[in-house]
Amino acid sequence: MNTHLAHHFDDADQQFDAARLGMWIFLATEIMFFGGMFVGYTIYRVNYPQAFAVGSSHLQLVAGTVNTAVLLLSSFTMALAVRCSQTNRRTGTVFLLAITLLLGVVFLGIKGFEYTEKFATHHVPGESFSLSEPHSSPVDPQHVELFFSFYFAMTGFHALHMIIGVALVTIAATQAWKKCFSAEYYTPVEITGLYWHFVDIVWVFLFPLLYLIR
Amino acid sequence: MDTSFRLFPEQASTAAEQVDRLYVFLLGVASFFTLLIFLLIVYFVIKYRHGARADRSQVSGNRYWILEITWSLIPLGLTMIMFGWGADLFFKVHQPPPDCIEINVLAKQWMWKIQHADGKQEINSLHIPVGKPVKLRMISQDVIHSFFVPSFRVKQDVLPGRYTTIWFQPTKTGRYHLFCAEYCGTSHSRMTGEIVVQQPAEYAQWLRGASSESPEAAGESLYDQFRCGTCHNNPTNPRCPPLDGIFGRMVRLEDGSTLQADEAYLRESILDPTAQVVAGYKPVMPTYKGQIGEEEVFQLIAYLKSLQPPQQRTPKSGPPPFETPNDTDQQP
Amino acid sequence: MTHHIVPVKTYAFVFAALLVLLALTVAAAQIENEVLNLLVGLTIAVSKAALIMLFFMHLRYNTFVIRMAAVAGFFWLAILMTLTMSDYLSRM
Amino acid sequence: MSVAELPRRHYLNANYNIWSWLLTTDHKRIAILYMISLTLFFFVGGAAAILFRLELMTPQGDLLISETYNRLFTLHGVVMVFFFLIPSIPAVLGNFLVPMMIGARDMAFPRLNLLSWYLFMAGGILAIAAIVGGGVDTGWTFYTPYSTTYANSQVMAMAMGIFVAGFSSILTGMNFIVTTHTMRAPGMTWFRLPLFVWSHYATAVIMVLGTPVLAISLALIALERGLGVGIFDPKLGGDPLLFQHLFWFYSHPAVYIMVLPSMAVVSEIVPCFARKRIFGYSFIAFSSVAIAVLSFLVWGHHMFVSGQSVFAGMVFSFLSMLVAIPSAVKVFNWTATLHKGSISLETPMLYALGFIGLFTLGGLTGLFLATLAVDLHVHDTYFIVAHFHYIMVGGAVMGYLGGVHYWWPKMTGRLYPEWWGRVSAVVVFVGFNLTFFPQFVLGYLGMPRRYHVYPDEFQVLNVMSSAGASILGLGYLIPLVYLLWSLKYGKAAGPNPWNAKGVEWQTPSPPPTLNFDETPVVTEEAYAYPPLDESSAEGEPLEPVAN
Repeated sequence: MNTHLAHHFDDADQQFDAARLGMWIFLATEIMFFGGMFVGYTIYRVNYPQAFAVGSSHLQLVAGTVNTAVLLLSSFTMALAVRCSQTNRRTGTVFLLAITLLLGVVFLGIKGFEYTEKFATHHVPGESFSLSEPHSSPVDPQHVELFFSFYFAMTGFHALHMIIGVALVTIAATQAWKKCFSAEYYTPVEITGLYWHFVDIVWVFLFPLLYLIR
Repeated sequence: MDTSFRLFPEQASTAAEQVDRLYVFLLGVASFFTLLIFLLIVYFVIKYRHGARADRSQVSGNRYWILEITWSLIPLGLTMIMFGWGADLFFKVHQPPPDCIEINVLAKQWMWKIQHADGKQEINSLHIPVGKPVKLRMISQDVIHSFFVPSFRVKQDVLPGRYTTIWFQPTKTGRYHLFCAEYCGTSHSRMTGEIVVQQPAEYAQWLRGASSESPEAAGESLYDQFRCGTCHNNPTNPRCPPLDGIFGRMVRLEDGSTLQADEAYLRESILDPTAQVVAGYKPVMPTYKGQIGEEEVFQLIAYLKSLQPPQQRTPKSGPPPFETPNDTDQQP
Repeated sequence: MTHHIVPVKTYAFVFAALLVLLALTVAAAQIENEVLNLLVGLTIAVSKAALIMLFFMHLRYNTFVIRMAAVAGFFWLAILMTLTMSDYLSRM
Repeated sequence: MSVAELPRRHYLNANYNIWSWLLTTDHKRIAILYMISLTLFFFVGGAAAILFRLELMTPQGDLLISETYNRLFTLHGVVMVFFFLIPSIPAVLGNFLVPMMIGARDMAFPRLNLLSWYLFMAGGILAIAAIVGGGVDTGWTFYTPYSTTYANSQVMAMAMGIFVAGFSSILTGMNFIVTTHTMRAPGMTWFRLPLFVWSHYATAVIMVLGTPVLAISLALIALERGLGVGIFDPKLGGDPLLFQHLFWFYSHPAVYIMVLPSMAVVSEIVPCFARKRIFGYSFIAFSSVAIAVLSFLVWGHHMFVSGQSVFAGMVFSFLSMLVAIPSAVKVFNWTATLHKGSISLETPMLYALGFIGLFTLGGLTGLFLATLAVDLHVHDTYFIVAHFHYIMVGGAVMGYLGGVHYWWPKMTGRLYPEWWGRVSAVVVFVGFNLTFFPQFVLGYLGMPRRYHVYPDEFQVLNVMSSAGASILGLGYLIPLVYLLWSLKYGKAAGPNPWNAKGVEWQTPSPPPTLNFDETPVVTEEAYAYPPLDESSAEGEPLEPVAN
């Protein structure tokens, strides 16, 4: 009998199915959560395309691209970590989770660097917002500010999810280190993995929508 | 207006009659089904009450499906009639005829400011002639309001930042309620007024006469009295910014920030001129605080508002004092 | 327990494909046409998301119910997007 | 059996320690926790309603100043919608019954279930703090830009409270879906599920997919209000209608979060007291799912006069019409269930029949609002107020009270006093209609909602409405008193006082901590009441009460 089986489940399979289904449903709510912002973004981008292009040109494409690659790599290591726990390789699991964790921190670091730069150049919406450089096409600075509102709201909520993800990976890695998991029971790793991949997917959409506007 | 107790509102526009006809149809459908369900429940409860002798043999077979399909399709049909009829009427209410009298409506917390085409203004009342289509172009200065005349069966939200329109054709003279229907803050329920529908001759007389001095005219004489024009109307004098079309424009200030020249800004510039000085000018204007009252400030602002923007003028040199106006005439 | 174990090779292949798509999307961003630019960007994003979901998140090996849960989120988002845009795009 | 003692061990007397309640993961105890907190919120919201109904007795604003009035109706709306109606049946009855009805020992995620109660309470405390700290005057709809730029009240705290409570709703919904999928007892196939479970499943779908959109729109309000980020305020470059789209995308389906569980309750009560299998089981089941899906397609009918495009208005009007059909199907099927039954009118049945009547009228007046040209006139008037109270109070609250009475013996092991129960049901029905029917007339006459002062000619109808409200208030106090009384003095109920079908009635009342002494095996369809004899005088009788 598995020690991780809660009293109200009949067997481990039922428990695993429940956890996985629960996580997917939670991810569906997350899709809707970000979805609200995507809808707002779409409306304003349709209304003010030039202003959004101008706003986008102020983002650092290199940082964004590197960050995308970092996240994709972290998803890859996360998938491998799950696989290691499926096949009962504890050190592999811990090692790969640690790498994932590290990549997550790198992502947040780069993001933090980008935010700092935005503060320095007064591109943060609010009182101090200003758009000093001249542009080829005349755009309303307010609409560029709107782009940055969405930029900060969307990447901000994404970063928040990343921070939660980093915390979850840390917990999973610690548990793995303490030999809590086996090929029979690795639900927390699987669930954390799903969450991590989801956060990656959000970024996959944010990247072209924010950084790659022409 | 008629303030006696009644169960059905007055019909005072062409739309009212049409809307009521549809309403009565809906009322009929609703009453029929409510009564049907209610009576069936009462009948079944009595006939099949526990302990009563009744035939309780169950029917079986296909009748079950026939029933389900019937009572899905009948409501579907009825709702499609409602949709079609309602949409048709709705479409008409949004298609003003070409010969409308056009009136501007400005909503703000918590009043209706009406501006007739010839410049005549009124607050919380709207005079219109009977039998003529009227089209309102409406905008709000702050939050969302809603222009609602029950006797005309029309309603349209008034949005900040965007014009909305509504039209109606009154069929009866009289006075009718004007309500703000969208919750807009503390005195929402006091943001009411009346629509005065008059005979065309009466209306024409009202349009012509009666007005004491308009706020703009009063403002203009104040402007002359205080000799504002000595500085502001002198294009060769670089000490003061010109005021033509100042209202609603983006103003760049000394500190590099920009703001929009709204009532609050104009009022401040009259009463405390050095607080926010336009870029490129020195703080040389004297204060008028204590010399003029709020009422006069309103009049001055009304006059400033009435000044037309200058014809496309090329700035000579130095920083242009004004940026392109925003696409709305809102305060920042 | 009979959980599907995906070969490392598959994961590696998917990761490589994701990187190629990333390079593609950055390159395609040079397209000057506004609409085409958005279209290409989104198509690539959708393919990347699909790869991650199908392989990394094991959607390909999962039960019908879980696939429905995954689809539901996107389906409902499509409802929100379509009907909201039906207002904005048809305003005068 | 003596009145005082129930010697068996069950979930209530398993442990009396306070922590055994506050840290419980037992879905039944969590349901009780919810019931207590919801009752408090209900009376807070109700008190506000009584106060402003008193104010509306006279056309002048003489009892309250407008600031207070505005805060009261906002309080009433927010508390009743987010802290009573939305959690009411799902979190209390659903929590208690869904696992029991499918023969499970608990919800799939008991700890998340407890967490969702704590989130609910945290949200509730934030909301109360917002009220105590000065109140909120935006209306429960938080329309921008009033809420972001102009309102001078505790909008942030209230929005945060609702945001947090929203996650409680999401977790509850998630739990229902997973529980229904993975925890069913042997033999409990999908088409043997009680309709209660089908309805809750549909409700859960709305909770899970709608609530996050509300959360994000409130978060954006907070951003705009707190940081001056302009997303909704035209002065900052935004569009106020975007908020309305996002808000109603959740808040219209939210109406079905309130009423679908009520339909769930009615679908249990009607067959039990008609002693008959429910008519059109699969149609009622699928109509619940249809309502859940269609409810997401209709939100734009809240925006016909908002400046939304005419085209969008037509699309939303058309789609809104469609959602009427599954609702109509349900009403017809319940009525048909009565046909050739053997009907007795115990309290739950009175509430259920009241529900059917009031929901029918509420639903039909909804068609007036979906009809574009008529909505032009009645939008934002008392007609709307009357309509949604017929759905939310006449529907959801009647269903809640019916359900509480029906399962009270199961939850507490005690019977409530039947005579008083019937009195309360009649008083609530009469008081409700007197309160809200005049408001239909008021609305068509043109009285706008949220008015603190109003023209004199509307006074007669307002006085009628206020009088009804006091009767309604009394009607809600009576059950509070006798239900509390019955906890100590009520007769012991026995496992199945109604002689009802359903797995939950097969276990003792109150149920043991793990619900069933042994996992039930389901061998028959839901509502398999034995056939009534042809032309007989009696159906199978209700079991004589607890002897």
